[in-house]
Amino acid sequence: MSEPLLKLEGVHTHIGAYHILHGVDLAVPANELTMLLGRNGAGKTTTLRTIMGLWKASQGRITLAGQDITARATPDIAQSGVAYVPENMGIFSDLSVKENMLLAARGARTLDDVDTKRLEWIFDMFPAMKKFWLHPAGKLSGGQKQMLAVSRAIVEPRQLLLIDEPSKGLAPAIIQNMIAAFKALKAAQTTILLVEQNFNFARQLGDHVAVMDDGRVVHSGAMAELAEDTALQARLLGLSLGAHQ
Amino acid sequence: MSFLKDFDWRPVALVPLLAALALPAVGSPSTWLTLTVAGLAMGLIVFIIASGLTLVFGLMDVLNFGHGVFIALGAFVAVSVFGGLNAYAIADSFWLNLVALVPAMLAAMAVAGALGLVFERVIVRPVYGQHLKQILITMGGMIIGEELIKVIWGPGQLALPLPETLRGSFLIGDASIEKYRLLAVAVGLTVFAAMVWTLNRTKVGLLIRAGVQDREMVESLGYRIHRLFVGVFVAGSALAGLGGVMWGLYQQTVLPQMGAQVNVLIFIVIIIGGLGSTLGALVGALLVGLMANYTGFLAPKVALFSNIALMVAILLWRPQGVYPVANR
Amino acid sequence: QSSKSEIRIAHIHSKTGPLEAYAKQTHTGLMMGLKYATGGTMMVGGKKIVVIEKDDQGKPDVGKSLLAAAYADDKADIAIGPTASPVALAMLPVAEEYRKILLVEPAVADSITGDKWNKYIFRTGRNSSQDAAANAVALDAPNNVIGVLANDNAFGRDAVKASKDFTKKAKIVHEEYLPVGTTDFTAGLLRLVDKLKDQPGNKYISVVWSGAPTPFAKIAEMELDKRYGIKLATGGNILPAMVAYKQFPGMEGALYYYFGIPKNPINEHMVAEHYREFKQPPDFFTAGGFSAAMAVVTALKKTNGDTNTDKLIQTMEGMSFDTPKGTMTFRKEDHQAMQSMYHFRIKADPAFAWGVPELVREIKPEDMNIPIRNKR
Amino acid sequence: MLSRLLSHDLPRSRPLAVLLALLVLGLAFAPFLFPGVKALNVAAKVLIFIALVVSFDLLLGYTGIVSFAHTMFFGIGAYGIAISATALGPTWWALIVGALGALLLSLLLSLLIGLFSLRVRAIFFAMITLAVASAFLTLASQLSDITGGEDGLTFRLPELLSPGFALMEDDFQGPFGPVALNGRFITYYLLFVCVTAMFLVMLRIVNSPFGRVLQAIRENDFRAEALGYRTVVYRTLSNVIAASFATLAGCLLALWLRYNGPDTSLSFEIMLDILLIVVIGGMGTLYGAIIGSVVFLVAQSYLQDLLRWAGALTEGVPLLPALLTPDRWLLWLGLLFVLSVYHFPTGVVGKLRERASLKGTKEGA
Amino acid sequence: MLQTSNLTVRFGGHVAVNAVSCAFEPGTLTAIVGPNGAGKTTYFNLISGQIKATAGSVTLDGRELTKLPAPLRTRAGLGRAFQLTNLFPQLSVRENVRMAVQARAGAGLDFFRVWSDRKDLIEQADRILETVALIDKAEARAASLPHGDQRKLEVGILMALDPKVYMFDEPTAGMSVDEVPVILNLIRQLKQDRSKTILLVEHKMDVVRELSDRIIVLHNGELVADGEPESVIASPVVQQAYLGVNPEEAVAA
Ligand SMILES: Nc1ncnc2c1ncn2[C@@H]1O[C@H](COP(=O)(O)OP(=O)(O)OP(=O)(O)O)[C@@H](O)[C@H]1O
Ligand SMILES: Nc1ncnc2c1ncn2[C@@H]1O[C@H](COP(=O)(O)OP(=O)(O)OP(=O)(O)O)[C@@H](O)[C@H]1O
Ligand SMILES: [Mg+2]
Ligand SMILES: [Mg+2]
Repeated sequence: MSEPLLKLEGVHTHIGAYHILHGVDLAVPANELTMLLGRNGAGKTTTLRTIMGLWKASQGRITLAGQDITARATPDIAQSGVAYVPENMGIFSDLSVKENMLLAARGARTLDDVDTKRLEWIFDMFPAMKKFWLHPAGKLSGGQKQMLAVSRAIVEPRQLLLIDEPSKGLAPAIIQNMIAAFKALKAAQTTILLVEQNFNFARQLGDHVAVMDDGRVVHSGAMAELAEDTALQARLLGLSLGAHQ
Repeated sequence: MSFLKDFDWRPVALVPLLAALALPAVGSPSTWLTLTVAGLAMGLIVFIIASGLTLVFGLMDVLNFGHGVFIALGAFVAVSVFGGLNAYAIADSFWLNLVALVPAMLAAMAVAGALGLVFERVIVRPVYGQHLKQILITMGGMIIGEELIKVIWGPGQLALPLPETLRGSFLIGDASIEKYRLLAVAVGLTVFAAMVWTLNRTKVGLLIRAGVQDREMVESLGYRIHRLFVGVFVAGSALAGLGGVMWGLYQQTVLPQMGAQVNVLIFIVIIIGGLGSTLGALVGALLVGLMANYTGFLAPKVALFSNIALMVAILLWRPQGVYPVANR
Repeated sequence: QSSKSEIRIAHIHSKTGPLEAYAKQTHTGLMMGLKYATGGTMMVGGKKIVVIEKDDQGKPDVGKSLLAAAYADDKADIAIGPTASPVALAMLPVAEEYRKILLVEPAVADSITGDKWNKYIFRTGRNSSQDAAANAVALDAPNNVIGVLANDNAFGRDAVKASKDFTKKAKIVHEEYLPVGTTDFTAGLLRLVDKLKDQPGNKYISVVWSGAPTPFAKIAEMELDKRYGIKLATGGNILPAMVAYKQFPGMEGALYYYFGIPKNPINEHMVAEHYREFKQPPDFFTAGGFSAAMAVVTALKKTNGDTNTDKLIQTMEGMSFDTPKGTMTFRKEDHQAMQSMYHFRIKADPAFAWGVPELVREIKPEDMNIPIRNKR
Repeated sequence: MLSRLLSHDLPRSRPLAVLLALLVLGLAFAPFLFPGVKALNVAAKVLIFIALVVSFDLLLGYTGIVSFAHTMFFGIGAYGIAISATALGPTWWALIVGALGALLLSLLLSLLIGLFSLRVRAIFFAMITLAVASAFLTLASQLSDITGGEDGLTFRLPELLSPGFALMEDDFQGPFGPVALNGRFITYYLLFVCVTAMFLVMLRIVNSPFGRVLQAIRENDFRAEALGYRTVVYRTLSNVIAASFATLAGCLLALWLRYNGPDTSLSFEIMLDILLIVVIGGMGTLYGAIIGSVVFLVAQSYLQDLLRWAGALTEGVPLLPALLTPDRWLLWLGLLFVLSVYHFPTGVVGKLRERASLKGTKEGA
Repeated sequence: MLQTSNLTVRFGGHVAVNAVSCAFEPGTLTAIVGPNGAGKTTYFNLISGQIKATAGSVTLDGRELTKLPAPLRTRAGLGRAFQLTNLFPQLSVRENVRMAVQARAGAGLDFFRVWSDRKDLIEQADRILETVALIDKAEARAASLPHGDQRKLEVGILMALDPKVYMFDEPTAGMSVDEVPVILNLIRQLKQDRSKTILLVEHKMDVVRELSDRIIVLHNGELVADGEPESVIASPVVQQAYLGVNPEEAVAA
């Protein structure tokens, strides 16, 4: 296993008076896809937000490509090549789809500066983006907003993607497209940390997996291992696969 | 060009429409011309003082009730600069007058901008996103600012006479066009062009609008929204300072309360314009300027309410102003 | 009740608010006047004069409560003030309730000594009628055609009403009322021009305006004199406001006070003292404050320091006293101080920032037939 | 019993309860505790502002509507009394007619404004009310035949309420000085009773199921609609109730001052004062109105005295006297605006309650 | 019976829902599927009155609802849970549900009683919190709940309204796998009460397959298929446009 691109060591996070993360240890290997699983309230979103600097870790260390980013400001972290798709999608609903994308393309002054191939690739994957290009993003359907949120994260190459539940609300066909896209991104040297509830989706994609419970990582290892071991799944995820695909 | 095709001309057309409707009502063409030019120029001055507020209130969504203090400050700084450069101001050459005028404008913008920086840090920063507190705290800031102006320059009115060559009028037949108003038109259009360029040709405008909706997300995209907001606030304050110079010269007297006096007026302008739209603010300001002059001539009593009636009428037509920018 | 060793005078004025600058002048004048009148001792009839300063902020309700508090809590014997007419009008009944004297200075509304008057009210300041009468003297000639531009409020309308009473020979062809705070005077002026420009005779726009912004600059910018031969006429004002007059050399009108005009020892003293202390000349309202002080001290000297209200009223009715503007007399009927006004002509003197009013003639009280408007 | 009276909405913090009790007792016995015309004036103004601020809190704190037209209703109330007392003379009938007339006008206007509020969004609504309020102010000063214009109206009240009326020949000798038992004294207690009643009624309204819906609408009006609440109706009702209470407060103001003018009841300054009081006290708490009104009005009334004293102390220090003169009291008032927004983000009531609940959780743990 | 006939809405040039006519019987659960942007949520919005139809009508038990605003439709018996969570964020979890209970009880315009005197409403709210397994968090602010719990609360609010027609818009999206059964059981219970009409938008085909009596498919705003679950899922339009499966693969599966 290659040297991890992102590493969390004993990270604690408080939100106001509440202690949410209780010492998260997590290593995200470069150029691979790590799934972060766990039940509601386990602290997955909080972990991503802490990495992004949106919550401040009260203890512990976060390193990105060897550099300590624990105390850095969010824009700095983003500028060192991290893109984030938040759970609530963070769509700028007053802006058009195009303007949303333009802002995500940090290096571009106008859209002419954006790599057209990459745009075409995104349009192929999410045709709705092209169709509603000039529409206010707030008027998109739930799934289309989700597509926009993911599109924004990949409009320019980044070294690390933090993605919070991208599959929710998406039709199966689109999920398939997205799986293909993540695979392509991986091939293009992008590291991905993905929070997911849809285990089926997770299983198809993940190289590695970490499972959280109650503000800690309670299991981490290769995806293949977890995918095989139904007993482990049941223990960690409460998953009785019979009920699901 | 698709830009032209998609462009919504109707609000802009209101301006000539209003002028055209006024012609038969006013009767005499020369009076009408005088009123119209005065109204348009007045509109542009109002636009200059309101332009900073479109940035701060319209785009940044900071209900800045203290904007007026930058206007007053700009005007008072101009009084001081003029005092120092009096020889140039009273010289009988346009260029020498400019030697007094330009530094006065720059100084006013610099001082107002600097105060804007302090204002943003101390007053506005803790209350981003909280309208009510913004109203109170900026109002408090305005009171403090106004009192400090009184401490420095005294509580009374001061004279700010026009530079020599800007006095008087050009006469076209029976109509008169004050020279100063032409200068106001030039400055106003320059400010307008500069703002349109910055907001539409760069990402600044987008970023501010996005930042107001979701600061965290903008930061997550890698932008230092904070610096941007500070910058915009300072720019808005500096524009107010410039507006103060223009307004002060227009009145030829300055008062510590002059900022508070125009508060409601500039709010009306940017509300009509649609909160954050530069073009909207321009249209709003021109409409207000024209309306004030026409009703002032036709029915002075009505003039008292003309701005408000105008605003209500516009909002009944377009509940979010003529060029809505944000869904607020 | 007034056997104390102090005479307490409450000065209630708009120390803060839009009229702050006026109020300051009044207070300076009052203090200078008290000092002058008592020969620097601040004592009358063996009693010390104590001035209690109160700030009505230009608000009638505040003024009203302050006056009550001054009489009741601070045991003031006499109150002086306020700056603004609405405040004064709200105060009048309080003086009556507490049966104490209120010496009005410098609020001008006619009704203070007119229909709202009660016997406890005296006024050293000029009233609107006096202003109007004086200006009429300056402007009321057979061949003159006048358009009036005034504030659209009680002050403006009062003044215009009064000036119509005094304009006998000239013709007033139009009255234009504009709200205080008008920012663009173009429309109003055009209406006036429309009415005036085709009239025969000497055409004037007579301006009665208080508050900023003022219309003077606009009248100059529109070059009405050059284009239509329409001249500006207006009364006096505070010095910063007279800066705009510089653009109208030769303009005539009547004013209440300008430091260079009255020639008497009191004025000379006041001007010298003021220059010494503030490095600038006294202004419009300084003279008013000074006059009020002179009135109070003169009365107290006559009663030998007795502050009994009835006695004071008796003393003050018909009393004459010296002021920077010469001798004034409280008219018995309405307690208005009758005083001189000054017909002036503006000269542009590069040594001064403002247009300098030069005396044409002193208008004596007897030259103005100021009506008695109260219902005594 | 007390809890019922307070609609089970108790202070929920011991220090707060003590503070409130002190203030209420202080107001109840103000004529005896703080003799003197000025002190009584301040106390009466506090009472009037409590009623006014409480009504505004219903709009702002509970319904989430930012309106700048609240002083308009306050002014209507004050003008109602002033105009009818001027026109009909100093009779009780005049007062009743004036109050009813004012209420009726307020009702109509608030209905109109309430309905209009649905067409436009929050900020636009706020700005429109600002404009409408300033138009109303202009109107009041223009209609000088009715309203007395900028001079306002000074009028007389029925004998019982006028200063000349004496309950007893001699002053009552209180422990802190003589108290004149005159018409002013009676008027003060009339105010006290009215304001107490208004406060309790408002407390009941905000704690009723209706009040709860208002809070839900403030949070998420779209959701409230989807639950079957017609936000139009609720918002409008809230507007109407707030306006009526403000009108009544205006009537009380006129009774106390026996004067009314545009600046006295309609100015934007008063609107700001109300806002600040709501924020100092704590939005959406009602109790905040009591604390905020006392703090603010006492500060406003005595700030100049304080500054005179401070200015005398610092004489000789450069610059300070220029800032510490009573003439610059507004500077310090502005500072009060800024600091109270800084330090009491949830108001005094909110702060005390937070502290109490933190203590509660700690003790519980 | 809930019926839409010819229901249409146009946004500018874009027809989001195009002449959809359909009837839903009490006691049945109809799943609505379709690609993203097909118009499912918009269809719900039209039924519950959040947006106004350009054409067509909505009737419930023969009563015409098309002209009614949203709150009145809710009172008429249409209940709705939202796709993007839509709560009273600063109110407590219990208060969120109690608001719904109070709405159902029609007690909103009661000015003079104290809210806590209506103990019955509070108890009812608590019962519902128990069924959605949120009773432990009754005092928490809704905004502080993790996403999954917010989804549960959204469903709880709908339950509290106890409408004739339940409209669920992706109730399980973002809910963790072990919590999903809680919601599914709730829906099953509703089905057992034969009087309720249930509409369900859901992208998880296993859930759809398990719960639904009938599936309708929206595509580009049009109703393109309607019928038994198995046959609809097997139809080529669903396989291709929705599930993104090649026909050959589908046969193989
Ligand atoms: N703003 C907040 N204030 C208080 N507590 C919070 C806040 N945000 C989250 N929490 C708490 O933090 C814990 C972890 O939440 P988090 O959102 O990280 O969970 P999650 O694993 O992402 O869950 P889900 O799968 O439902 O999204 C939860 O118990 C939640 O209640
Ligand atoms: N208010 C609106 N204005 C303009 N277009 C809208 C509006 N609401 C929805 N649309 C458009 O209508 C189409 C249907 O949207 P809808 O939300 O109904 O889709 P959906 O079927 O629910 O999709 P998803 O599965 O992604 O939630 C979308 O293309 C959307 O962009
Ligand atoms: Mg989460
Ligand atoms: Mg949807």
